[in-house]
Amino acid sequence: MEAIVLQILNGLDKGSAYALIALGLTLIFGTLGVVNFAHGALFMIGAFCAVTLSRILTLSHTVVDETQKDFLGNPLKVDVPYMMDWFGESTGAAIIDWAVPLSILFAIPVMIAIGVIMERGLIKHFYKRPHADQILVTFGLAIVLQEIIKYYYGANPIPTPAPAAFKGSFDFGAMMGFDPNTIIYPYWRIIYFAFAAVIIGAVFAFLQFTTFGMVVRAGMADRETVQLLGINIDRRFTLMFGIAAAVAGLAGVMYTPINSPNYHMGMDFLVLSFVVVVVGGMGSLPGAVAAGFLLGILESFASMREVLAVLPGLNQIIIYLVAIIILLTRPRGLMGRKGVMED
Amino acid sequence: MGILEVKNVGKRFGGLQALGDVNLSVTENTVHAIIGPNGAGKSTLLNCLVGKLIPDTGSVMFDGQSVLGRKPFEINQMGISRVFQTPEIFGDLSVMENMMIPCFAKRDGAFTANAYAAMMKDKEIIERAEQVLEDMSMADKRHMNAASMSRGDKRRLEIGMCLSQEPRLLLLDEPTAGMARADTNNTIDLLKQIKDERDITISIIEHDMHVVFSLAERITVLAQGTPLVEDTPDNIKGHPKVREAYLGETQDAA
Amino acid sequence: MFGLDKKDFRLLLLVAVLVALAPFILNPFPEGSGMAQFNAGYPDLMQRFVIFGIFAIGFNILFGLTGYLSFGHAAFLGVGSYAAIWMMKLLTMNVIPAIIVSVIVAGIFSLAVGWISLRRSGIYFSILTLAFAQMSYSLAYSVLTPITGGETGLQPKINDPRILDGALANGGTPKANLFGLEMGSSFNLDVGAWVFTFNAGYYLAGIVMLLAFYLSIRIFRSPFGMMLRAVKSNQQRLNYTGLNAKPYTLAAFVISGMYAGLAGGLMVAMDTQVGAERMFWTASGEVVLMSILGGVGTLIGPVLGAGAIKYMENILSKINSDILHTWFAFLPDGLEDFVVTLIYPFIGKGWHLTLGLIFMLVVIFLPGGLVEGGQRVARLFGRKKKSTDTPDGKTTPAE
Amino acid sequence: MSKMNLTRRGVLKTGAIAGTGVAAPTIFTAQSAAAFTNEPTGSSVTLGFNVPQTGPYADEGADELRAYELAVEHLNGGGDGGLMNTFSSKALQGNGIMGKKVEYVTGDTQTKSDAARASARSMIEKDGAVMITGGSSSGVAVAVQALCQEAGVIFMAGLTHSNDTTGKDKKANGFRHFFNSYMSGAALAPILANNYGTDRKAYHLTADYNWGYTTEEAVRTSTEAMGWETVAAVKTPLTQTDFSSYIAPVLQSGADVLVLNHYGGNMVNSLTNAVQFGLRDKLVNNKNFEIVVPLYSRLMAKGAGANVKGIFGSTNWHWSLQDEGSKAFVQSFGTKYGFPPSQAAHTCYVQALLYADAVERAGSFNPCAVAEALEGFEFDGMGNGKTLYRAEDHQCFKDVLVVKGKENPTSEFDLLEIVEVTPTSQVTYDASIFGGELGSCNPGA
Repeated sequence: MEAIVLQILNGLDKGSAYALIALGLTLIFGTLGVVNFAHGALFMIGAFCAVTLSRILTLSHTVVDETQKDFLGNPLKVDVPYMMDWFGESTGAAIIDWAVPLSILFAIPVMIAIGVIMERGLIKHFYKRPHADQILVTFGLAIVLQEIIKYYYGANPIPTPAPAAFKGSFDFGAMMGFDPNTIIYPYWRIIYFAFAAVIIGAVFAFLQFTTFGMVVRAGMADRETVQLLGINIDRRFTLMFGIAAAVAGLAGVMYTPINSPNYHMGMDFLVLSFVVVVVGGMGSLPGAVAAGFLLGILESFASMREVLAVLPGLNQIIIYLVAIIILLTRPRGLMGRKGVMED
Repeated sequence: MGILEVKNVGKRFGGLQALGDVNLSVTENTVHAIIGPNGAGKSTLLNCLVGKLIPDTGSVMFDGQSVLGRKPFEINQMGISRVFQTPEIFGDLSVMENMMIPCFAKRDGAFTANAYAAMMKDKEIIERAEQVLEDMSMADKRHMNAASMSRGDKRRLEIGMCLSQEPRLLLLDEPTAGMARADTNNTIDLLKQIKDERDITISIIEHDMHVVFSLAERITVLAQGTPLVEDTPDNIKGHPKVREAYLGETQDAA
Repeated sequence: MFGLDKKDFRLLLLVAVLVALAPFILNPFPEGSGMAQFNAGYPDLMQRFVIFGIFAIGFNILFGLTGYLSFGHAAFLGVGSYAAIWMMKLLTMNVIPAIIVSVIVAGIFSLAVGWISLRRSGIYFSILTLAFAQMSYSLAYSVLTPITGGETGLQPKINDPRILDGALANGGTPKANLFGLEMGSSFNLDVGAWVFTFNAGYYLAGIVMLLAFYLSIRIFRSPFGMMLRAVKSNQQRLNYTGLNAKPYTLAAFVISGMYAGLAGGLMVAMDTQVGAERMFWTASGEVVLMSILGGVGTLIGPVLGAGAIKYMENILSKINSDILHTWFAFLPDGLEDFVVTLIYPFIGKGWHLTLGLIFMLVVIFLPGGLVEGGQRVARLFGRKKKSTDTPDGKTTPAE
Repeated sequence: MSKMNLTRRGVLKTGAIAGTGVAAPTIFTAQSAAAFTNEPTGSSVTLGFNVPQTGPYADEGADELRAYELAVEHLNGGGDGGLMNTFSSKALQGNGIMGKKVEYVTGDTQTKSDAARASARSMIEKDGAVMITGGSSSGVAVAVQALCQEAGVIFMAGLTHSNDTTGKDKKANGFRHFFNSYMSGAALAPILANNYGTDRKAYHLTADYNWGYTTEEAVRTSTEAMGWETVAAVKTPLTQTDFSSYIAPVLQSGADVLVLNHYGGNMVNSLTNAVQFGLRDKLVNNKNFEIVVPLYSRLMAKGAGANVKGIFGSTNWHWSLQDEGSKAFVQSFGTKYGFPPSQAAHTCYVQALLYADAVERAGSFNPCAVAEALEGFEFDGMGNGKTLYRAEDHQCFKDVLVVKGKENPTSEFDLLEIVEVTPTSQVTYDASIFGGELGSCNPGA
């Protein structure tokens, strides 16, 4: 029982990341009809917003410490962040410690700006082009973005820890009435799940309850009619692209303490997020979210050693196997609309 | 015994009874029109004939064989060709190629692995296709990209494609919908010519009464999923039930 | 000629001449000169050009004609490769059985995958093929290690059975051959400062590629090919014209799967090794990119796209900062460093960046791919007088 | 204007034709004229450095490349001579190899066997490389080694840790300086027993491919011999990024040690996740829960940040070693690049020097002569103490380092501390246990 609860938790947590990326991808599919292969790169850039901010916060000057030696036997140069100079050692350290949460504030404008620039500068020229062209141009863009990041940050993962207050784990099981020490769960993963829930909720609320959202939803259903009504849908779609980029970016920012970001993390998620979107059904936001969590949970269950003992290698293929089964039983995924990207 | 016999066909979509209890008999070599107000079930009925939908009840016999459960391409191979409301042609292909495809389908069947044959050396097919283009007075457009033609020409091409297969039954789904008056008249003339020159049965679904009364030899009026009456055009014109249910309203609209 | 019309025959002839003379064409720079870095006329790359050409030609039969975008074609290449290497391990190092079996096995596998995947269309189809390919990759890399060699892949070993071959000379290395003619054997022609290499394996692969290309022209020009284009254009009309789209698309899928298998078999014949990453999704993506980059649905486009991508991968990635410094040594020191710093991010380890930029530039400025680029150049030089008479009906530039 | 151009072009054209006319074509088959593949005939010799320049191991590849460039500099007599001063063999003079200036070409393996072979083949076929070296994974090493065997050049493996490279996939033309899974297990087990006791229950997470299998096998066998029990071993996909679903059930299993048979990105992520789940703060069976990483790479461990603190593992070499060889190498590398070298850099540098030295001693570039000079070669002063290139499988036998994540690092490079230098005798094994057949050397001609 505990094992199952644990894997459901894991699944929800993995699913949060899948759902957030898929949500943004579906927003772009649904509103703009564009296959965005650069979406994984947006996730990656979001993560590097956190890296960048923590680099900025730790901008340092060097002090020579005569008492210690470096690897060549010369006196050791110690970096002292300006933050510590300006705010004192403890406050400065605390600010640096909180780099990841602070990055949320930093990432939102940056990601929206990147999204809007991408849409206005490149994507909008591709609305009427075949999907193949969209794939090629966005894939090219993804490679370029990735290589730029690699050029400045290297290929290795960069540790970006959570604030000390959220490090470590707590006994989730004991809280829920299970035996102690059976369901231990890290704070940050719970935060990630909660954060994802808030973002997903916010996006849905935004689309559901604001006029802006209403117009966008109408545009998703029938773009031409909305344009005939004299509403400038293009501006709204541009902003939608920005929001989708921000959602992907925030997913990336919050992901950094879970796994150290590297330049190819976007590509790692790209294929997976496409599978999630398609399993959810093209053009369906709830479908994308549901599929994200479903695949996350199934993936977690497939990695249990009790399961692997019976079906070795299941963890290698579970996502794809589920995708095949769902697509064969439900032609348009979980909640897909008819006629969206079917030809 | 008609070439097409529809017996007790019913079709239900969830709570909506789209077709009640339809009986219809189309006599060979006549033009039979099916008319009715919006939502009368005309399109549903048509879709049941060509294999797109399978009726819940009843039977559809074409030339003594049941069409139910067969796929659209099989029904076409039996001799039923369909013209769509908006012209369905192969937009990326040339007019000539558009015309060749049905010729191949007629001669070689639903699938032939003729991957090594040279298409442009198939004299029989080319002559056939050129003949039909000639008949359709489209020979001068043979190299055009089909998508770049006018709507009227697309319709003409589509009808030509169907005729090239020498179908025994030609189904027309509102062939003049959305057309300008001139195009509509051209289409009527074309259909009249076809009717006069060929041994062919035509079933036509139409909104435009002008078209119906110019062409049809028999008319079935469909209302709320059931045939209201079936008769000759002259009798239909004067039929009180039809006037009440249908004609008055559309004549205003037309 | 050969059942082709004049234009197609000219194209085939052109490709044949290019293939035959590739050792000259690809080695335009004298050995030892600074530009020799850009020479591509060495056996491995020439072989790769034609092999990936075959792969892309086959992919284009599916994607270019029917519009079905398979995102898992590398799986067929991989399966073909595994079949070929097993032939070499069990039967003989002669490449003929390896190539034949690789085509057959890839055909069977693609029949199974296609039969299931073609139940859906559009992106749903793409994801199904992707899923099959990723499953193949993952399993080949892990639990199927006894069959596939997993991470370290498969190579012919000294102690493989090879029942048709005689025993190897003591401790000798098994080498792929065609009735004794080793695939690796080459013939060098020294002309002045130039060296041109004629490699047996390359010419075998080249001949196979010409056959594959010829076959693809025949398919394009056949009624079957027209039906495939009709599938892409309007499947509804096709169905109501009495044609069953399913066997046509399935046949196209299997044919292109067999092309991929052929490419996989040839890869093994030229370079006796298989690794699972040959089936990874990036490999499937690569052939998609090759087709689009060259020009989807055109005969020669995919071959050009394959060549362009493989050229960048193999030539750009080998330029290092040392070489840059030699090139620009004639500049004053400061300027030399500046120029090198400017170019450095785009070559060597930065070759991916160049690749990405070229993808974007081509698709932005040449919507029809490299083929359209060629047409534009031809128009510029050849038909200057009547440049406005043929508005291009199909391709519309962005905005 | 245009007319003038035409004439000029015409002149050039005739000139070119005249030029070709003068040089009579010489025709010969590549492989019969020379005694062996790519025999260097001019005043220089070309080596091929085939390292990952793109993909997740690009940084490791960059470090390897730095080491090679340094080695070339030293071989050609530049710099401070580095390890040539401490190397027990004094055959190298700093005048290139056998008086020929060392030149090199570089390529990108992309950590994919196909790309690595393509790159290696271009070095052999186009650039005339007489030796290929480098790489950052066993898949690549095995693939390129097989290629070099076929082509008739020497392969000096870079970073490759799987038993297979000099086990079931060994080749006469291939040589490995790096240690392997078996040695990691043999070196680690006694240290683990000393520190954590002999009554431990281990839970293995294993990368689901060849290297993972051999590493798990090695660690399992050697720890079980010490009295440990293995409660479970779960295989994880190579492409996995989030290991939570593998880590979370560990505590419920009753295990008190987690062994992460992961490398590179997998290792960084699984270790980060394991620490996140608070495994190390737990008491299980009244013992502190511990984590072990059999193969450490400092370069990659950096990605795990503070999570490596106190975690045991093994490594081929570390810059903090205090023997003369290591000190000389760190000095030389650090002065040139400003940071200490990684183990990959060390192994690659040493391989380049060992090759050059073998050529000098053999007096020939012929791969068979070089192989003969390397087989059974014993040397010292290269940073791992006395080392033997075993003739039977072309594997180096030398001391293995057991290391631990440092608690208080003084710099970003100061991540590991050496716990124990396990002597060669303890990690030596019988050459036949992994099967495979070396074959005979192939000079290519």
